[in-house]
Amino acid sequence: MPDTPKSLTLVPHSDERLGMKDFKSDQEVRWCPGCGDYAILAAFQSFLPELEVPRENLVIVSGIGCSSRLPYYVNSYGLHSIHGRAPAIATGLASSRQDLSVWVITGDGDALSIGGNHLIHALRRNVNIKILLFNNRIYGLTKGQYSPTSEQGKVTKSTPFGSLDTPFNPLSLALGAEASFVARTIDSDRKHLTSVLRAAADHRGAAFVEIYQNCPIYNDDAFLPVTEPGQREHNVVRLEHGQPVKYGPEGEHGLRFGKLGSIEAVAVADVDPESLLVHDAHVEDPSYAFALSRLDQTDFAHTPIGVFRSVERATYDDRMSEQISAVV
Amino acid sequence: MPDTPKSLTLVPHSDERLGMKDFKSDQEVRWCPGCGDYAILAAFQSFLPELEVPRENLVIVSGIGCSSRLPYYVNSYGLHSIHGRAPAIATGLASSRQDLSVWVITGDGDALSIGGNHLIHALRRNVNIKILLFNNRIYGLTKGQYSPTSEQGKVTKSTPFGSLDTPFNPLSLALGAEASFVARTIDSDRKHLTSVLRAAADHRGAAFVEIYQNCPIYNDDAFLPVTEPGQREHNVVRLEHGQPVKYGPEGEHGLRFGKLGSIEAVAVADVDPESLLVHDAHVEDPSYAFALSRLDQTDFAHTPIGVFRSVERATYDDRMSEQISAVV
Amino acid sequence: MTKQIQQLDRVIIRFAGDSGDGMQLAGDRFTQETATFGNDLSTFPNFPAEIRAPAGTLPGVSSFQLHFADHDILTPGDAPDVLVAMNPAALMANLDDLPRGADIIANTDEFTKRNLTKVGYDANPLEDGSLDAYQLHAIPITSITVKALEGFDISKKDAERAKNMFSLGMLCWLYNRPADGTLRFLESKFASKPEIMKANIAAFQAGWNYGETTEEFSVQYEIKPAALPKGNYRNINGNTALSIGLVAASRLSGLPLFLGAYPITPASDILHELSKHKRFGVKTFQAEDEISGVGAALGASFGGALGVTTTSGPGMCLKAETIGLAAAVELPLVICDIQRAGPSTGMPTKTEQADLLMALYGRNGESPVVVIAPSTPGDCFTTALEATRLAVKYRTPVIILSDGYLANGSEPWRVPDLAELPDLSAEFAFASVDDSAGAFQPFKRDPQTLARPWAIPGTKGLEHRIGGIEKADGSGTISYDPDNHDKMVRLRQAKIDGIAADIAPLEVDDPDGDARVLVLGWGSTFGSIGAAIRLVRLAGGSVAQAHLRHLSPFPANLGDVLKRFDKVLVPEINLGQLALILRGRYLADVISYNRVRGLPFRAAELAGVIEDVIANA
Amino acid sequence: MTKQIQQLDRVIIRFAGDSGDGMQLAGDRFTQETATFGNDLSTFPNFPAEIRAPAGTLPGVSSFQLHFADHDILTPGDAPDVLVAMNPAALMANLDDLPRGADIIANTDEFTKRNLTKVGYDANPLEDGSLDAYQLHAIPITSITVKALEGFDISKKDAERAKNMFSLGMLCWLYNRPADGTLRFLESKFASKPEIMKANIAAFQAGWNYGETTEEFSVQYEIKPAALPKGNYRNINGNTALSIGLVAASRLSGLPLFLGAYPITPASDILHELSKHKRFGVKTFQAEDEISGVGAALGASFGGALGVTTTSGPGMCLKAETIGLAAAVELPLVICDIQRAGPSTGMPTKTEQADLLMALYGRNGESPVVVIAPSTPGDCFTTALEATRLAVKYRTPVIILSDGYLANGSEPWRVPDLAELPDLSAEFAFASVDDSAGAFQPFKRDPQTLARPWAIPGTKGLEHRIGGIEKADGSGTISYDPDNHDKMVRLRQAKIDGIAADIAPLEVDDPDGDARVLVLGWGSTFGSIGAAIRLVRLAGGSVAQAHLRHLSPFPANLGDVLKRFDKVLVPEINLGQLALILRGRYLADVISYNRVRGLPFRAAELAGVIEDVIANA
Ligand SMILES: Cc1ncc(C[n+]2csc(CCOP(=O)(O)OP(=O)(O)O)c2C)c(N)n1
Ligand SMILES: Cc1ncc(C[n+]2csc(CCOP(=O)(O)OP(=O)(O)O)c2C)c(N)n1
Ligand code: SF4
Ligand code: SF4
Ligand SMILES: [Mg+2]
Ligand SMILES: [Mg+2]
Repeated sequence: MPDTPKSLTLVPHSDERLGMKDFKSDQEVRWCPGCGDYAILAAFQSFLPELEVPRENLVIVSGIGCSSRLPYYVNSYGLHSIHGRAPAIATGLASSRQDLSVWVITGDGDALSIGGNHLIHALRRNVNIKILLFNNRIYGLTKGQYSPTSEQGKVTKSTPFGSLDTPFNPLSLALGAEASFVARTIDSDRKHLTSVLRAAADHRGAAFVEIYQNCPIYNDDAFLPVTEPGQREHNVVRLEHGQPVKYGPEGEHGLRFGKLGSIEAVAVADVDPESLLVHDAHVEDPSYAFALSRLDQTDFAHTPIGVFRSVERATYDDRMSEQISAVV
Repeated sequence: MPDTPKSLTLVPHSDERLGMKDFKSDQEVRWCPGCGDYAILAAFQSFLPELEVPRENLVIVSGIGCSSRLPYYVNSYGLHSIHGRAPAIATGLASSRQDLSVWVITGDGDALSIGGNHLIHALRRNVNIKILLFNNRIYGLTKGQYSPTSEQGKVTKSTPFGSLDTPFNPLSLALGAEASFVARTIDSDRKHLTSVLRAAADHRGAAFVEIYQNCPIYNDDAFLPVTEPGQREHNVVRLEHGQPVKYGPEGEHGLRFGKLGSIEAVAVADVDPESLLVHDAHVEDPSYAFALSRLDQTDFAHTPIGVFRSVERATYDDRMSEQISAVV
Repeated sequence: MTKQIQQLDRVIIRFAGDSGDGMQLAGDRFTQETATFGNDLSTFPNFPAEIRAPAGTLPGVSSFQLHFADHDILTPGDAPDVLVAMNPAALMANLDDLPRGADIIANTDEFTKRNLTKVGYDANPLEDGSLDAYQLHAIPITSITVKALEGFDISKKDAERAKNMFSLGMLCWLYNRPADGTLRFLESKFASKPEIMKANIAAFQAGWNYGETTEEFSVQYEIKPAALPKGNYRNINGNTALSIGLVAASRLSGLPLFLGAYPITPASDILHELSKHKRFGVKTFQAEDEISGVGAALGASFGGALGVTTTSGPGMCLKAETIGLAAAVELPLVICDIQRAGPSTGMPTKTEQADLLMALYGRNGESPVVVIAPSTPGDCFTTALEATRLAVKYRTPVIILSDGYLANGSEPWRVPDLAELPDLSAEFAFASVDDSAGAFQPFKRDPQTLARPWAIPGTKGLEHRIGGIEKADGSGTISYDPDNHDKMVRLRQAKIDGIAADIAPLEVDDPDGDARVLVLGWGSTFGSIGAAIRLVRLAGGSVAQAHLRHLSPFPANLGDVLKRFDKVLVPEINLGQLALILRGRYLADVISYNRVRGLPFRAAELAGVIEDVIANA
Repeated sequence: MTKQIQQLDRVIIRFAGDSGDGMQLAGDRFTQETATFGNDLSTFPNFPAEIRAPAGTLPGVSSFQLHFADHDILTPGDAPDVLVAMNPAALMANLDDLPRGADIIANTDEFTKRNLTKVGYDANPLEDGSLDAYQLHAIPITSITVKALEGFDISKKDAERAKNMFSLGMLCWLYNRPADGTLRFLESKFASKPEIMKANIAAFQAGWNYGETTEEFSVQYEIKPAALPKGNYRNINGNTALSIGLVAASRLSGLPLFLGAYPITPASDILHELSKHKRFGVKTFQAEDEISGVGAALGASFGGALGVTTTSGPGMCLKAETIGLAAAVELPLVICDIQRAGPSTGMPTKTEQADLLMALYGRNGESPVVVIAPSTPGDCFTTALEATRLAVKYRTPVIILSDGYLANGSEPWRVPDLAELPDLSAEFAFASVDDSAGAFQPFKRDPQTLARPWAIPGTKGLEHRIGGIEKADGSGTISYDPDNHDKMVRLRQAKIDGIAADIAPLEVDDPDGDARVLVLGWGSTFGSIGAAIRLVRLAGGSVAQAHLRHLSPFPANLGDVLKRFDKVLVPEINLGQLALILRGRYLADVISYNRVRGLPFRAAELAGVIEDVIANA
């Protein structure tokens, strides 16, 4: 990267040229064959050298879950903590050690079920941590109960007659919690995944990244519409700041504001080009990003991925240090 | 009320004519002189007879806080539980006893700090409970620490140099958590407060009501701009379903959608009347209500009160019973 | 060819392979057949915490041990007579447990250079004679299976997957197990994939025929059914027994069952099981966390339901505050802690008894609760009834301490009919207006039980408010009066202590009546202690056994029992938690024996310890 | 008029009134003056949990007791010599504690029919002779104050509010206290409201003059300064001492202090105090809940800070799981539990010692930690240093058990200079590459301390991963090996047990050396036990005293100490929690004495108990 990613301005710069292998630990990876976590781990490990941060200044904190095993596989400092508490632990670490690059690895159960409170508070405080939520819409490690992101009516071990609850939309929840950076990407799209990690690292403050992750064992093909060639071209809406939002094999679809602040999908041909959305990730008011987050509510008919929102806001840890340096 | 409020269709109807005094318990009220809780309690007690529900079928569950003392003062069944857990406890009670009218009384610390996770999950599940959040933007019972709704930079016992965090906007958070009913009202406006309680009772599912509550001891005049005669006329925006949104002493101000889904305040005179907002609490997409909730972010310049959102969605407890009756 | 048939009175077999090899399934099927056949049995599934631990590695080994006999037995056994090793890792991980002369059935296909080195074998043990002390049956199980399934239109992968059915078929032949159950099972399991179904059935039969037709096994074994007391038996594991017990308790008490739970190993299966029982009106709530799970259960109890929550160690920590509230508001609540190896996350799939002190004391202030523990998988049913009885009668939280060994281990269990079970509805009554002369007093206690009235919403005239703040004796209104607090603290304790008069006294098994050493245990160690005692007695030693179901309060006669013996040995899968309390309560100099290995005790090992104690007594 | 001056060696005064009457402030000011004057002193603030309990009611009464003397004293005293009763409720609530002949200063203005009936007086005790046994001073405090402030342009309400300053002035005169401090205090407190400031000062002076000029008080008292060891003293309460102690520990260890805390009575003041100390680089994080507070503290510890969390009972429950994680990953962590009356919410502003067993055992699995308790407000400072020393040296969570009585009670405390304090930085060192031959082993223990290396992020070459899953001894990688688990469970316990060799042995105070009875206490009961012992010895009784600071592990000599005495009495403000452990650990038949009233023991009451024990010894 040309100049230092914004989240790393207080982190030492590494002059050794590190490669992907430098970030592989000696531990045997213990996920099921075909688990989406492998792809995410690989993308993450090959991205890390880009940060040009010494390995010893990188810390990965996780909770409990299949996804939360990731720290064991990255050759950096790591803390595999307890279920749901990683954001709280990372908050203490990041605000007492600004010379570290702190990443939180979590799952949909870890972050949104038991850990929901720590997550929303970490986002509101805007602590300088990067939160990667591996959303497989299921509890993997405990062998397949429904999660807060499972679609309603989901039949699982714990819901043989179908689940009753309306799922969370992780992005809507994060935006409702005053998140300053909110993005979504997909395990199988390495290039896009990497670009989102890059953007997250370049955000000073709490970055929230939802990663669609396939669990072949307990929730296989949960994201087929956005991963399967032939379907994904029609369903995936790639957001790029400053770019008009077009999607579909020939970019024949677009988005525009409908009535009362909701965003609707339209055929580019049918509408006044002026009315089409040009993506702006930097608008202060989260209402826009929120409206975007509602697009894939029901099915995956049009699912935006990329950086929904990225606005600058003083971080909790920076403010904390300022108060101290102000008096000493 | 003409016909049974929707939240009470499974609750027995009371034929005795109950009055406000019937809902007063023999316990001495223990709040500070001038506390906004008195006004809310009075409004609540005088509203309850309207429900025409037998006292014994009314249950009030609260957490811990000054506000959470309320159950002791209402002559019904009451459970003054532990800090932050009322929504969870009420969920068990409401889903196992649909013949009860269950109300949760909570504070900004109780509901949004320690209890944040239970709150957002109760809303997402849409359990048939009515949640009244007394927001005084401070921790009262523990004698004045800042809360998740305190404005940034707030100087309190625990933040002598000013608080660091961006506060939650309770309504934005609730909307991000898939709430089906979201409203806001003010302790001192008895008439409006009552109308909102009425609307909440008429909603089948989780109703989330933020009540601005003044704490004269630790956070006096926190809501002056919307309570003080002379100021409130300019700042309070009353939302009524189906009505054009106008406010200001002569209704000279209105709201309309600005760019990228955000709502802006305008002078009615200056704009095309067509562009002015007509409030619709029933739109499925929460983006509209969310945009409304962002209006008072910074100051109280234009603060909507009333029912932001009220949409019908099957409740958790109804679905639970259906699954059972389906097999028995 | 016909083969000679040899009678055995008991056999221990262990299936071992990769997590992916389907050993748990094979073991479970063999167990079901054995149960139907009528042997007494005891099982011990032992698997890694990972969904799929890395193939071919030691941490990846998953095993299932079954002990079955023509007489009653107490444990899955220490040393397998037969080991099925599907790969080198499985052999290495389990060989130490094998007695000389045991049969080893090894899947030669997996003993490749790569797999061997992966676990550190530099030579192939199947060939280097290192297994000469055993009966080795080296069989290319995978390739035979694949060959046998050539006819089917299924993927090679699926064909290979069927190798566990081949092994199962082989062992079913070897031990003369019926096959119909397994065939029916496969038919329903793969109903949606008929080809796979047929293939698996074929693999099973191939295994059976392999045993029958090849020279590999010269003898076939027969183990006569055990003479168990009359009745309709089913093989059941502890979590299922606990679940059914809770459903029965709900029906016997007339209280609707409400479960609030958050998944956690090894407790999740109770949530899974109970969520099936909608027809009994059971309501299961998968909460956002453990705090919400127990909170919802307490809310349901307040409303007059049988509120239950289930969890394991880490989750228990999170429930502490709410259990304290339940103790303070004195409402019924059943908390099931399926213990696992700790501290912290520990070893989720391994067993331990180290949550006892937390169950007794893990809350702020003086907040006594009832604590009981089942002793066998089947006993989890009875324990659920007892927990419910005490919870509703005394309006108190009751903690059930089961563990991973009971949860997943199974044994034949006589299905009782409701008629013979206690009528729990007779143990309590909701308060009604006439109970209360004048103003209702939510903390006016029953002089007998010291329980306060359970007045549920909907009851006219009993409207009241309760909470976690100290309450005035009787009226229950908030009180900061110093003497009232002291009184309430003692009343809450007295209520729990008083229950000692309402529970079975501790029974001592001392056939000769002259034993000077008592072995006292609690919970899941019942089987291994019992088996050890049998060994000691067989060897002519005289020793008494007693086992505690009630840990708070203790049975009234416990103190006397302890006095009656020169030495009391207390084996626990922790560092001596029960022992500490026994010493503190009764000043009895009990001897602690502790092994905290995440595994049940070995009977032989315990027997040795007991003999030492006897020797020094 | 000049008045006669009478010398006293000690006085106990109690200010009592409505929560709104400013009694805490008056008491606190009097205390500060007394501290400056140089008496030894001990205070006991006692107030309701409500911010403003209902005016004129018994639950609404707030009192402040101060015991000061010309010699060293140990407690706030049992029986006040002077009671200031601002209303009938205050009189009724406190009268029982008064010895005959005590002075009662009553604010007649508040003894109205309405206020009298509110608390159930049917006659006015100031007039019906029921107080004849006391020295009654019936003074219309409110009206005099209002009158005295007529000149000021303030509301009647504000004028009335100043009545506490009038009372304070009166007592300051009566006991010859300096006034400058109070005047300076009022000037700064009301700096923004000059008129109110002047009025309060005037009220204070009016009270002073009232004492001097009226006939009300015939004598004025003088209590000479106490001969305390040389040094610079300040009056300090337990929470402040603990806070300063933590700041000192941070500087002495060279570790930045990070506090993660969620407010809760009576612990909140530590958060408040520490949040002021930005200049020492102290970082305070008001978390969203207790779990986050301790989690953040642990995260900071992982990063090489002195991670601290503060709470009280209900919050402790919520921290259990994370404390277990800290014990499993073996990182330093200081947890302060300022105990309050439980169970559940209990009585938040009242004191208790009932969290001991939770601190010792309130986590899943075998998760031993260090537990220590301060004995006086000032001792909270020392305890903070000791907690830090053990936490950083042994990489372990350390729980400090303070309580509401220590937290709010105060005593004169000699301010140490850093030079005389232990150099904590010498107790530990962060791991650096050269420590580790070959690959870094995060669980390779120091043979001496059994502590594992504390390798903090940023240290090149020591990158490692740790977590709550069981770890292989040495390498620290995930391990489910049965024997490794048993070994690790024992190692974690051995590490904590080993600390016994590194702490001060238990000291026994037995002046005559012939005592056959030992009184053994822990924590905040030190003062009342000590005072009781003095009474007993004054009466010629011979008794020994010992007080435990370390509760896990116990001092190495504890067992021997217990053996040396015929009888050991263990007074606790719980139902006998320490006693249970002493009996369990040492089979010592100790005698429990328990009063769980939310208040400290009365010395006289304890003395009686001790004498009974001696009599039966
Ligand atoms: C306190 C506590 N409660 C419950 C568990 C059991 N548990 C472990 S992981 C998990 C959920 C995992 O789901 P998710 O976070 O989505 O991770 P995934 O395995 O799907 O990657 C649960 C319930 C635990 N370890 N600790
Ligand atoms: C587990 C636990 N943690 C902390 C507390 C202390 N506490 C009681 S109420 C409260 C916050 C009150 O604030 P809020 O919910 O806004 O209620 P308010 O008093 O302002 O009405 C806190 C921190 C507690 N009682 N229990
Ligand atoms: S269970 Fe699912 S998420 Fe977990 S490792 Fe296996 S495939 Fe991945
Ligand atoms: S502290 Fe504030 S919120 Fe609490 S009772 Fe007093 S005025 Fe009301
Ligand atoms: Mg998941
Ligand atoms: Mg508040």
